[in-house]
Amino acid sequence: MELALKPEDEAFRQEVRDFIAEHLTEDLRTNAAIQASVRTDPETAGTWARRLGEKGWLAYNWPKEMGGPGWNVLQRYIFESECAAVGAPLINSMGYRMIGPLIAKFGTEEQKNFYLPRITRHDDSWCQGYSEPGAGSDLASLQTRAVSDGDDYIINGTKIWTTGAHYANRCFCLVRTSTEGKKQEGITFVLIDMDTPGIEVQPILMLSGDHELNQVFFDNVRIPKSNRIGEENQGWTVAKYLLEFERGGVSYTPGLKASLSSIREIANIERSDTGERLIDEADFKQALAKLEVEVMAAEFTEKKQMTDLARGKNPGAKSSITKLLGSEVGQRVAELKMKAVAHYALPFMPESRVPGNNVEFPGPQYALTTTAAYLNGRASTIYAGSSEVQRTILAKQVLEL
Amino acid sequence: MELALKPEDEAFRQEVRDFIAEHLTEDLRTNAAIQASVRTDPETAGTWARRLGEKGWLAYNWPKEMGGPGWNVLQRYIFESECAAVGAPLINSMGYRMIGPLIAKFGTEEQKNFYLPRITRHDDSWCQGYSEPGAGSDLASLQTRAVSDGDDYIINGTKIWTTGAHYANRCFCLVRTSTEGKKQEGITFVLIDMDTPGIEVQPILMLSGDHELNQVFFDNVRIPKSNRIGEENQGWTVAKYLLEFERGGVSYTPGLKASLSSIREIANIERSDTGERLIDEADFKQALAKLEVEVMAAEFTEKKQMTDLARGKNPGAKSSITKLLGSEVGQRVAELKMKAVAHYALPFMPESRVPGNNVEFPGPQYALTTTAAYLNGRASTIYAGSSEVQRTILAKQVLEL
Amino acid sequence: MPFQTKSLDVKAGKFSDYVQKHRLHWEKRQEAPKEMFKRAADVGLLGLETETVFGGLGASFSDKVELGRVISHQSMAAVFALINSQNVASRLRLSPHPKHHQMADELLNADRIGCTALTEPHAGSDFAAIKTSAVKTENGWVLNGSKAWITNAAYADTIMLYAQTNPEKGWRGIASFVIDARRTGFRRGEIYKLIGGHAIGAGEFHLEDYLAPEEDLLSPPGEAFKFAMNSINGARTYVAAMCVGMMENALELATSYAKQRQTFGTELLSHQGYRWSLSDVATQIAALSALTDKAAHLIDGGEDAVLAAAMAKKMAGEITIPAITACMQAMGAHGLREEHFLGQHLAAAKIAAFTDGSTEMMKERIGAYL
Amino acid sequence: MPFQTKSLDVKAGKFSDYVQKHRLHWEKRQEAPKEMFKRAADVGLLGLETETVFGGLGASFSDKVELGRVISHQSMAAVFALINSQNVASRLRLSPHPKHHQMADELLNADRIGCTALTEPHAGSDFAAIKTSAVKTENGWVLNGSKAWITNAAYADTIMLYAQTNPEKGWRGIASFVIDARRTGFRRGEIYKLIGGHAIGAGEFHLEDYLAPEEDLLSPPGEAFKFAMNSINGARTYVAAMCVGMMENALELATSYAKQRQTFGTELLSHQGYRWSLSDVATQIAALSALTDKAAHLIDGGEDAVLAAAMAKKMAGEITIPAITACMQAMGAHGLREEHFLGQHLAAAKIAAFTDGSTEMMKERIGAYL
Repeated sequence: MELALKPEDEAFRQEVRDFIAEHLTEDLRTNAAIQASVRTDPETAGTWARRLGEKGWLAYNWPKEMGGPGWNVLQRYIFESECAAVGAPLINSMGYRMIGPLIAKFGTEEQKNFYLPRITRHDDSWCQGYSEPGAGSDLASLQTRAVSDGDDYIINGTKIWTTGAHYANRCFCLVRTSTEGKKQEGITFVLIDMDTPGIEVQPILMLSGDHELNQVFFDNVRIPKSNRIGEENQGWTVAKYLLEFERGGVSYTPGLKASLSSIREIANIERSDTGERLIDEADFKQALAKLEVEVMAAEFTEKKQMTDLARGKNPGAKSSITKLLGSEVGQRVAELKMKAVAHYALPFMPESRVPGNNVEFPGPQYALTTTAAYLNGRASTIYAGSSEVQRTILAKQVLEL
Repeated sequence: MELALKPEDEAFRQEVRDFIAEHLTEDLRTNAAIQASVRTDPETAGTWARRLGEKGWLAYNWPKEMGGPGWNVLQRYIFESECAAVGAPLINSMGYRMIGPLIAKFGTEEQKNFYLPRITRHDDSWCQGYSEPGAGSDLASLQTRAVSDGDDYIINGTKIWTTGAHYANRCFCLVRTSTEGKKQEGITFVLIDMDTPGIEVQPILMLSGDHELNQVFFDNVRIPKSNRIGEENQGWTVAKYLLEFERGGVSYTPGLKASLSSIREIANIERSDTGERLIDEADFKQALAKLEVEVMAAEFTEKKQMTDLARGKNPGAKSSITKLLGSEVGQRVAELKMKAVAHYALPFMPESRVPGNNVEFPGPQYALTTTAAYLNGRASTIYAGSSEVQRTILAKQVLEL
Repeated sequence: MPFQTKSLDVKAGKFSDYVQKHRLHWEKRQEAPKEMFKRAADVGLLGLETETVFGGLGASFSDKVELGRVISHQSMAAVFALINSQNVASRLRLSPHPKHHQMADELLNADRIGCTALTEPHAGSDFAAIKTSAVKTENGWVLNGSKAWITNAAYADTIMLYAQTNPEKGWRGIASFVIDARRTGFRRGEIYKLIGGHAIGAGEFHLEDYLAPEEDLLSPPGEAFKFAMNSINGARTYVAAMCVGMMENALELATSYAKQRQTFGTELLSHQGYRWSLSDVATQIAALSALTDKAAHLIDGGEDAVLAAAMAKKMAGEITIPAITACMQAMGAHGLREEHFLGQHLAAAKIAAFTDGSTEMMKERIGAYL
Repeated sequence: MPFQTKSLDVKAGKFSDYVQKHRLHWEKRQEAPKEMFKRAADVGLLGLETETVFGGLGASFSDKVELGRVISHQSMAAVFALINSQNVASRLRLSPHPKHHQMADELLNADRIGCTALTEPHAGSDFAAIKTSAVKTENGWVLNGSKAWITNAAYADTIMLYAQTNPEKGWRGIASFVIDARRTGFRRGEIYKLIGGHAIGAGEFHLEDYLAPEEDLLSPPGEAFKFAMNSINGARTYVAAMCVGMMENALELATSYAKQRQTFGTELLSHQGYRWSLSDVATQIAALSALTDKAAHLIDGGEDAVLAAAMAKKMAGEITIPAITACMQAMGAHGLREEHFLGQHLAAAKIAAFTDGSTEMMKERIGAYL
């Protein structure tokens, strides 16, 4: 199901393949394959990230002037597709995808010089402090306070659903510096070192039993004002840019295509209740063909938007369409994979998905992460702006309702 | 797909079948079969209604004390099923289903003595004057004014989507008698003779090209106050009772079951693109089985509710569930029938659906009304409280959201 | 439908409270909870369908369906295990042999735990293809073979087991036996760890020259298969009702979450989009309830319930997972929290879609009526 | 994608306005509107793909797709008919014979109307099974047979017709001919009345010992079939784009209706439920647009578009009707009014689902890639 590439793109793809073949060692690949989260464990992912960093390919979405490889949209897409196809570890992208572009846009020269090179080498692991118990999709209601104290801020409050906070060493955070005016107007964007005294991280377990999310508590945490990005009370503007970047910048479809191809392989092996190969069963084939079409439609929609992004256009509200398509089609793909592995979806052995374990999963390898990935995937229509928020944005800004 | 009946019910069914066989003459049956509206043409339907009236079976949902046959829930359901199965003309039920029960509950002795016998004999054809251009689902906003003038009201305004107003001789109407207090509080329920001077009826054509809906204009229409049902300004309470009756009292599933059985027959005849009988094609079979289940679920839900009604319980907000299920499953059944007749869904010859015409439809008889019925069926999720209104009622009154 | 059996609502409530308190712990320790049967015995639920003269509740089939629905609010796996044991207790009362009544007494007290053993490692859906053999000798029947995906396999010691007495006869050769796991020749096998289903205690066991005395032949060849086929309509019905229970629970969680959020002054969940989505779930619950009630009613009346049960099972297999995920979505990230048990409901819905005939098999069965 | 051809947007706009003004009338009189071609000629759309040296616009395939989308806002049937005629005009320019160029000139002016004739009464989807025969004689080719479901059959007089020269050779025996309906041996047959599709002018005609001179053989046996198979990817793509156009129109109607209702102070349509439902339609439109753009791009580049076109056609066949009905539902009873043309859009979507390979055939085609 691949469309033809031009020779220079073919050559680029070969270069990527060669690099992956050499540097994505067997142990990294195995550790990545047994995990079902939106990220691989920090050790495996970190190793792979640093190898990419050495090559200059970690911040693969950055232009040259920021210290990235300066790839065009198609090259980025090829890179993502190749990584997805071989099941490379899913790296914590908070650095190169989220905070990096933002520091480049709003940061001081000093901040740029310090952070950007560190991000391209994966010297830090970042987490995002946005949501709070009373401010999820309605982010602007956030209550975590930062009070000015000379050259410092003193921070008190709590953040929730913080992915990877238990191993991140840095956090970018929205905090309230004023309660006057509209609630959007009193917010400031700051960077916090996670080893600053007064920070406590508590785990939140996922449906699948995996630990990925956390609640973070700030108790009189003192940070220097030089850690502020942008002006005081301008944090909402900063964050909004990032939210659109998050919605628009992530490609869902390389991963979805890899999943579909894995479903096709499974359906060639597994048999239906009536004994025929699953791939020959009318219902299953129909469901698979439907998803192939949906993924292809999502792919071209994504590519259109990436072309816009590459031309320097802000995708704006239309990025809601890619988010909706990518995340909702993704859940349907995960559901079909559950159907494909049938009974093997049922065993519950989270230990078998921990690198270096010796717990044997009672089924084929391709069924190992299926259920956990399905359950973890429920979050994809909730984070980075829930489906409901996306629909509301579309209705308001695109349909002007 | 029928479940077993007890002997006494079998006997009742036979009685109904015998009556239908004798009185539903070939011409009535043919005229009914070629029509696709929610009602058959007034002449055909009227003839059949009067034959039922003579037998005492027209107001088949009425208890004996009102002048009905006093059937239990199962008997009514059998009667409806038998009528649907043979494709009996669809009678304008505004009389026996809507205004009759309401006059029995809220009318004066005089009103009861005059109207109820007329309804059981189909002496009148009724229409319903509720919706207005600015007051559809939000009915209470209605603006048609009735001003007191001695023993009369003078009515000015307009009603829209009025089914059958072009042949009805009587109309029951909601009019505004006061603009004080809550908008629900100034409404009065009146009966209007359609030959009263000042009434003008303008047709609204349906998607299918059929004429069933109208807009009705009232220009200084004078009616006696003795035509009022209930007290002045109490019309909302009167109407609310009727709306729930409308939602709860109509059985969707006898008609749906007849449609499904017709689809099965068609699928035994028509061939799919690949040459096999449609009934053997996996996709089609799967879609049909899905609808069989949905219709059966809707049927039992309806029966549960009818049992409640028979025990004198007001179904209340739960009747929204039957309305939602019946109308939405109905649209899916109509869509599958479109799929079953394939190319034959396309010819557009509304004349061929007029009784006594000599226009030959270029396809099998079972395809004649399929498309028009599908198009007309779009209205079923809009009238009698749209699907959106039903969901809102459910959320508010059942889920208490 | 409300319970017909006196005070069964109270018993069900007590047991539900107990399950709610322990269900997360059972999942975490990844073991079937044997103590759950003791509690069920205390409450009096293990004699659900056992006649009152034998100390049971003598409940109707409809009540069994209702119990499945109610307790599935907390854990489908738990009530599935419980019903599996009580099925054996009530079946043994039909036996003329006092030893079986003795066993049934012990099942009521949870001194024994019962299960039905039908599927085998290589005969999933095709019941007639089972390989476990029963050979008649002068000392009784000698049984050999393995059973897989057996509910309560972790602890069951009183097993209603199906075996083939004559492979050439196909389904007509299949008989059922009472197997006492405390006797020699019985070996417990692997116990599966099932996501959302540890309380089911599913697993395998093996019979190795197990000698069953003649009186332990429960249904002779031919009759056993018919009995199993009849009881499967019941199983399909109560599994569908269990799905109703899980959906109801998900809907309750989502609506009470929405109300709570409103109380805190945020309007997030007062949005109409959520309300409509949840209204659709409510509508689907009503429709599936109507189907299960109808099937239960037919079974109570001894009427043909094949179609109604298959329809309920098929609809349950198709709507339960989307309905639960809709409720989760309405709760935002909160829906993903472990303590709400919604992930376990999802997993149990997946188990429900497979057990007692998969959704695909139901399509075939209904298709035969088209 | 915006039009690449200069001022094509203006031409498309002019013709759209014209179609909008007359479309209801055309449906009501239940006849194909011949005058529509005259107007298209005035605007300059009948030479859409004809090279500029021949007085055409020389538009790319992508522009043809875009035109299909834009005018389908008003009437898919109208633009479908128009494109059918211009297809013949541009194809005839490849002929070395001056008479064909003369015909093409007349097609540009709507002095002639073109169509492609492929399907027959008893050979719907199986192209290779066509029965119309062409027998070579010393005076030229003698053709006999009937064609059915032909677009523009009501008025077309310049017909690109497929006929079998040697039934034993199957598809390799099929050739294409230019048929001039003004010559003897051509007889026009029944013109269908199609709901929402009178502007298509679909119908039948018959060839009775029609004599085609040797030069009217357009593609020789073997090549004709390949040409038809290539052009069908194009047809699938622009039909999908026409579905996009109809959905966009329905969405515009629904949103502008909603805004209008807000202006009058009723809050009925400001409800979030409607907004979300319409947002979903917007999302589906975006996804299908991306597919049709991609297929058009591949065709423009001379690349393999079989899969992309089949996918676009399949998705269009599945989402268009539900999307239009969602918009109708959002408009309440107003959506049912004849003047909005939504019923005709629905009917045209049904036609789209059949033409150039049904949705079911697309499934087979995509399935072959799985």
